[in-house]
Amino acid sequence: MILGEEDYITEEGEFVVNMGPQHPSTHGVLRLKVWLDGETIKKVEPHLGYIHRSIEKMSESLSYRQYGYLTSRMDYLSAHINNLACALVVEKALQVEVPARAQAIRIVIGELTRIGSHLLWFASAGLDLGGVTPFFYAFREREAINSIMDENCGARLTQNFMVPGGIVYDVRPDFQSRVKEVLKQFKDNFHEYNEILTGNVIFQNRLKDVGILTKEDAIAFGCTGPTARASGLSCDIRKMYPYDGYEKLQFDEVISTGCDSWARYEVRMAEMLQSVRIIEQLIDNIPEGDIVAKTKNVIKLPKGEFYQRVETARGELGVYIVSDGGASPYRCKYRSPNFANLSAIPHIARGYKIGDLIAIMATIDLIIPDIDR
Amino acid sequence: MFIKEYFGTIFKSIKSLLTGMKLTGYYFTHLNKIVTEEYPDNRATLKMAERFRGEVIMPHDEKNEHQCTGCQSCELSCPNGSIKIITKQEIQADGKKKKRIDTWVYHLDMCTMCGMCVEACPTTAILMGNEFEHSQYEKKYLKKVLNKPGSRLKDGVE
Amino acid sequence: MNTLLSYSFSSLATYFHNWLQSMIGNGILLTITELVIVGVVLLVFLILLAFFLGYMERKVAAFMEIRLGPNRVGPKGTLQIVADTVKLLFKEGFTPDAADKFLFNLAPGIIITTALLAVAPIAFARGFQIWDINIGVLYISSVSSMAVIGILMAGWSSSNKYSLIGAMRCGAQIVSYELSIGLSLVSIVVLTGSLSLNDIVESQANGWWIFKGHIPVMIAFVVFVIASTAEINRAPFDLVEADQELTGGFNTEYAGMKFAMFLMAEYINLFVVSAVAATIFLGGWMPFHIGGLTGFNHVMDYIPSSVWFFGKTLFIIFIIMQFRWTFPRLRIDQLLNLEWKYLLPISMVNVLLVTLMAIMGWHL
Amino acid sequence: MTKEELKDSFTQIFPAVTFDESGEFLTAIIPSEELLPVMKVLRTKPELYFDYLFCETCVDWKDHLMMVYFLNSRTHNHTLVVKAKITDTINPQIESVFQIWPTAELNEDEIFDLFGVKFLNHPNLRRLFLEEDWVGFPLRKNYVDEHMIEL
Amino acid sequence: MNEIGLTQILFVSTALFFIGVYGFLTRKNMITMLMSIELLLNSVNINFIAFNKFLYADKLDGLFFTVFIITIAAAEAAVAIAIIIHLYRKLKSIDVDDTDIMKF
Amino acid sequence: MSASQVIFYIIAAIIIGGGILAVTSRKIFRAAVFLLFSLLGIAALYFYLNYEFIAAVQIVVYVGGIVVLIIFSIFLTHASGDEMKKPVLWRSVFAGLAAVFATALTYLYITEHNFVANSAASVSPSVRNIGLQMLSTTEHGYILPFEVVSMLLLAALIGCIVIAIKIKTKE
Amino acid sequence: MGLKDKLEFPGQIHETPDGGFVLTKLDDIINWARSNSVWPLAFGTSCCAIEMMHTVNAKYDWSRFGFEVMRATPRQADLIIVSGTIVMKMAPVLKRLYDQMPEPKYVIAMGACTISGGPFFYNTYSVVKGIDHIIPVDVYVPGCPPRPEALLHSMITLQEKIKNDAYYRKQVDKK
Amino acid sequence: MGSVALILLLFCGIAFAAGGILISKALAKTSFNSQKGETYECGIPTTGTSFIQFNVGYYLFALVFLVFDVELVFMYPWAVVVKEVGILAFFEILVFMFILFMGLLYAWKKGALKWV
Repeated sequence: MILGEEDYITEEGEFVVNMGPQHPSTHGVLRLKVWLDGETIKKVEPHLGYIHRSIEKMSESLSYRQYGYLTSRMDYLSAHINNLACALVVEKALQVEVPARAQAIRIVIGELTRIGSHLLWFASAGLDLGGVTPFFYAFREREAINSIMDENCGARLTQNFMVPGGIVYDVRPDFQSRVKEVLKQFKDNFHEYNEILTGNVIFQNRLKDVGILTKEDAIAFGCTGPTARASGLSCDIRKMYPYDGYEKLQFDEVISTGCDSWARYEVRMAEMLQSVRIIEQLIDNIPEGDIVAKTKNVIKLPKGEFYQRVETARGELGVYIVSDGGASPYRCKYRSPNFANLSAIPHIARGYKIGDLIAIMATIDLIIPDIDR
Repeated sequence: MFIKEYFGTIFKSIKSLLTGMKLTGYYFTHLNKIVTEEYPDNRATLKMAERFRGEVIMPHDEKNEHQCTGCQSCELSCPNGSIKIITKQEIQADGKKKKRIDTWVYHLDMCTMCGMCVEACPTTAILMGNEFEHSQYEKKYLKKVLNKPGSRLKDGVE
Repeated sequence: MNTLLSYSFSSLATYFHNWLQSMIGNGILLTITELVIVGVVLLVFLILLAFFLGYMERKVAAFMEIRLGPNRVGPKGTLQIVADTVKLLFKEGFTPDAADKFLFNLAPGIIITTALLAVAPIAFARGFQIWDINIGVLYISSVSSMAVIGILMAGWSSSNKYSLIGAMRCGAQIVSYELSIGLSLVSIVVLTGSLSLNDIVESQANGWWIFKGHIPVMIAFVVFVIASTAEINRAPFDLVEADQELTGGFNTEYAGMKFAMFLMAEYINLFVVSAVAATIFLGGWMPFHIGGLTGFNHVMDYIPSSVWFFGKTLFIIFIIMQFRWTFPRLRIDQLLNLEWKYLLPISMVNVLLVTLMAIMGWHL
Repeated sequence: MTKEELKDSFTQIFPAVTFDESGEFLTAIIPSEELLPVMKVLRTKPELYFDYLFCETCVDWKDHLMMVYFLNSRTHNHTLVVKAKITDTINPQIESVFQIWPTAELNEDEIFDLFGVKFLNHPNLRRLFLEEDWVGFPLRKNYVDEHMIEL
Repeated sequence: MNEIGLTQILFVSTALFFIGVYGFLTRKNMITMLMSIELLLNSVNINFIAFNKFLYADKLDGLFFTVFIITIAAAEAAVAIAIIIHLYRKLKSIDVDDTDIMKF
Repeated sequence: MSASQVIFYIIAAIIIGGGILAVTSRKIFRAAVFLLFSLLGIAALYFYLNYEFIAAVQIVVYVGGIVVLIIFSIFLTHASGDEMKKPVLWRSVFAGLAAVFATALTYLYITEHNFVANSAASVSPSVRNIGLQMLSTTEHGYILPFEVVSMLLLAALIGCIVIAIKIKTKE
Repeated sequence: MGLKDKLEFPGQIHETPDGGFVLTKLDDIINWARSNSVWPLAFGTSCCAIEMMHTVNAKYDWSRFGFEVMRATPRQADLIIVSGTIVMKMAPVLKRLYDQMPEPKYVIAMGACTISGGPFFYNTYSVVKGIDHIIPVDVYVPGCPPRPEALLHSMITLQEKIKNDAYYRKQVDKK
Repeated sequence: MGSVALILLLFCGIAFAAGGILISKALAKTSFNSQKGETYECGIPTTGTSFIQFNVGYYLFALVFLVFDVELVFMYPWAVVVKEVGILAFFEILVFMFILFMGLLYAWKKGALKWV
């Protein structure tokens, strides 16, 4: 798919509306400049940088133990998975073997993060489309997941549970029972989400045939994660380039060929259940042993370039580190999934209504600080 | 068949709407399902998770002694410089000069509760506390000195 | 003046009238004093009603959303909405520079006035009605059609793009749904042969229309409830405000008391449409009667008529509130589709059905 | 395609290439002037078919800037890193690959914003993250900002 | 009630009629001209009602004429506005001076 | 002056004042709003004359329909915040004078003319009577106009749509 | 060390200020109303916004205090909870939003980023180091992000501040 | 006379609206700054005036509405007497509504009800 010239032509004196930076549906400080013809969108132009915090620059002055913690402020809903990516790249460079127990715990917490993230997405998608109540039902379960984080990692959102080579401290003894309890609660209540939102005819009509992102477009715009998988593109990093022990686990990559917002919705809903499946496989089989591999106190990476990708709740996060052999990265680039997903929005929103733009943004599920970094 | 489809749509829609209303109706009539914890009223029973990181604290024992040697490894490990340790030279009983902390400045306003300082501390002089009610009208109250006035290093901690 | 009070509480009214006469003496001063007093009472009643509905909405929402809702201001949080109103009253209510100031300030007045005017023909209890106008139903639908002008005015004069879009949506939406409301009302008028709300209530002495009229009236009832929800811009039809899209729609630029008036008008309108629905479909203040069971009917009569009226009205208000807290919002084209492709044809055919039923005497 | 095969086919397209195999992916380094024609072939040639640009960035090596393109083929599932060396650090410029991969539009805006690399034939080159009147390119190593507090 | 007679009401309608005429003559904008026409029609309606009320109280024909005039006014307004919008799209103006497309 | 008279004069003032402002206001949206007031005043006048049905119809059709449509067309065709061009001075002076003189002349004629009221028993303009006469097929029945109205409305509807659709295909 | 022993919990301190009886009463009523009906602006920039959403949710439920009426437009809001980092590009926007709010208005600086730049204090070129450089702040609540209870605590603290406000009394004093 | 009630309610509405606005104007604390009066647009200075021509397809609905609104007006007197007149009234309205229903179908088919 190659864009033509006419896609970028605008006329003088048009009806231009800013959505954001402060707008309830942009989930943060994204600013979309929308050219309208009546209520029909003629063009969307994203204006970014309202939360550009120069994390890449800061990483150049932080040590390899420290630099990861900034990434939990990037995609704060996948904070743990972001940290994991940062730890993995260091481990890859140093060729450290991570203990099996640490790997299992990382995956359990990571998948819990993913469920929590999707729950928040579900809640805010409902909220964006005007349904307030699903928000509260989803947050009830998210709160339970957060309390696990709170008990085991010490923080609810930005856990900082990761060190290169393992995890900071061992989980509490009641970890397994608590996780099972939460999973049971989640599974018991899952039908409520379907009743209040999924099955709702208004909600379905809001999403169906809205924001068509074809497979070719998804590849061309570099979309990843559930957004791309809803376009029929197989791109789950956990399957394609397994890391941290995902290769040993049984789970399905949820793929839909619907290409519209409804497909994106369905993929995310199904992904939550897959995450449950992963956790259920692991939770009773967490091996005993060390939780952290021995690393030097001051980590220095060998000279060279390292790239590691992980599957966050929103797609492929790549950490690209250029090391000059020093104690901090020479250049650190985060290939963020939301940035690529965002670049598809101007293309797929064209021709729809303002209300549809909200639906598209709700189902693509952007986290703005991850875009701006 | 247009008519059949038309009415089929209507019935399906109404059914799906009623399903949703049944759920909200269920919760409306089952008030025991309410999950609200009334925060300021439940302060007496509210218990934070044991690992919850609310602030950095420096425990002092009853003799007003702490365990901080002033090695500054926490200061180094802090990624954003929330910790500032000002040391002084203290003349010991045996006449030797030793480095001791003068003030252990903790910027609560900057602290991100990552816990790296606690990890780095060799003498477990600092811990993460559970306190979270830090709201203040003025920013200056958020800058804290953790070592209590007149406190000294516990014997035997090096 | 006499007709105003003579229907009910008549002894009290007469007593009060006589007392005032003895104080002031006859003449225009008496009339004005009485008018002022009645006006103040009416206004206070409506404001209290709006307060109550606001509180009810928050509590209903909270309970459906598995939380407690306001419970700290006043006993059980009852004063929450009072606090909100007092705060809004003392909040700076300013006018944007770019706005058309005259229209900007006029719009909330128009909206609240039309909301108040629509209350007039509603029968609150047996023989207690502000104005038994003989075209009651038509009057209500005509007065409520004026609200659209207020919203268009508010949205346009704010000089805000979101407001403008909201106003445009409102114009299409309210205007469209008026048709379904009108047709549903007509189908009851066919059965009663009168436009007066009092006559409509009286005609239900042996059973409410929703039971007497079989399926066609039920369809009319459903259509009426849906259309009136849309008419008063409540979710899932609140595209005019549409927080997530238009950050408040037509009232984006309104602050303080002017905004409070929109809120208050919304609740009064909610009350009016629910009261109308309760009156024409559920018998208004008429107790629940079953054809021949005199004993049962007698017991039902012991319950005061105002209780019946408010009970039914609150039931419908609750249903409309439950809509809001259950459903997501429609898109504007779906909203218009719903009206023009579903509700309008259905209610047109339904009117014919009801007519046939009325002429053939098939109803009870 | 394996690394070796990729190497061969790349050399056919552009003989004057230097390879770097120290990393995880095969890395091809080409001069910045030759970027666009090479990239076009990489995108269109059926046995290569790099349809997915999953990361595009720049590294400041003080004396030169290095554009880094991470290419992947969704059909063949092979990955290639193409690096384009820009020697002119005062006024760096390079052809935009926007016409080949639309995702590059925002990425190139970002690189222009933070490194100051001008992309020729870019449809809407603008400062993406910083204000229009921002002075300097922050991710350059020689960037100095008096507001910046060093740790 | 009887203090207000027919003449007062007729004065109102006359005044309204000539206000409409004034507007129709001075305005150049088609929408405002349409608005003036509505005023004219309304003043006629007032007359019908007033005559019905004060002169022919035994009949309802004046009322019916009013109803039908309102109906026709609605139809006329609808079509007129459709035409105005059509012209606007074509000429980007609704000023009567610019709309000389039908002139010979 | 009795209360009834006061009310009448207030209504008359609203009608005429609204009318004058509607034709002189240079902001087109305000002109529409003043037209609205004038129309509401006329509805009030009908209420005052106890013709409630006509009053309600006036509000439903004019306020709820025509004014809304006018406002829509203003949105569609105008940068509606702009002030309109001032009419040419001689034209407005001439038109104004003509209007004033014509009003005076007509009013003079009205006061001179001796209207004779029909002494027959009055019929209440209730909705029931209106309905009965509308549906009757006798001499004073309006059944034919009633049915013809539907044709008129259909014609208007189709006319509007045809004009509108034509535009759409052109674009 | 526990919550229970903390005596200075807001809601327990009540100063009795001087002033005329009527004005005190008026002030009391208005302050009561204002403090119990603080409508926040729907404004979140990053992580702290998630914790703000958690405060809305059923477990913490700030509607108990009457805070739940989140307004999307600053015209109807009383409070900005600045939840998340403010960068240089955002600063004028925040200032504008604050300016566009009608009086009275309050600000809560939530989280380390807003108070002082927090994790983005050093080596960053784009982050505003403390929003008190831009707009006046009423209550600071540290944490990264503060947990929902901490936000609730800060809002109760803000209520306390509003209750002790004396606008009408001061006006008379000036005259 | 019921009109008293109407006037009463009218005055109630006006008094409430005017009173509310005036009280809040008199008593509310005000402040001035240069940005306050500007149009709110998510914190970004708005571009151009908002009183601009706004191109929507809604006006078609308003056109169609007007026609049906007039129809509705004729249905009220009909509905009141339909029981008295009997089956004749039914057929009359059947014809009346059929014709208009054709109009609705025409609009539907022509796509006028398809929102542009």
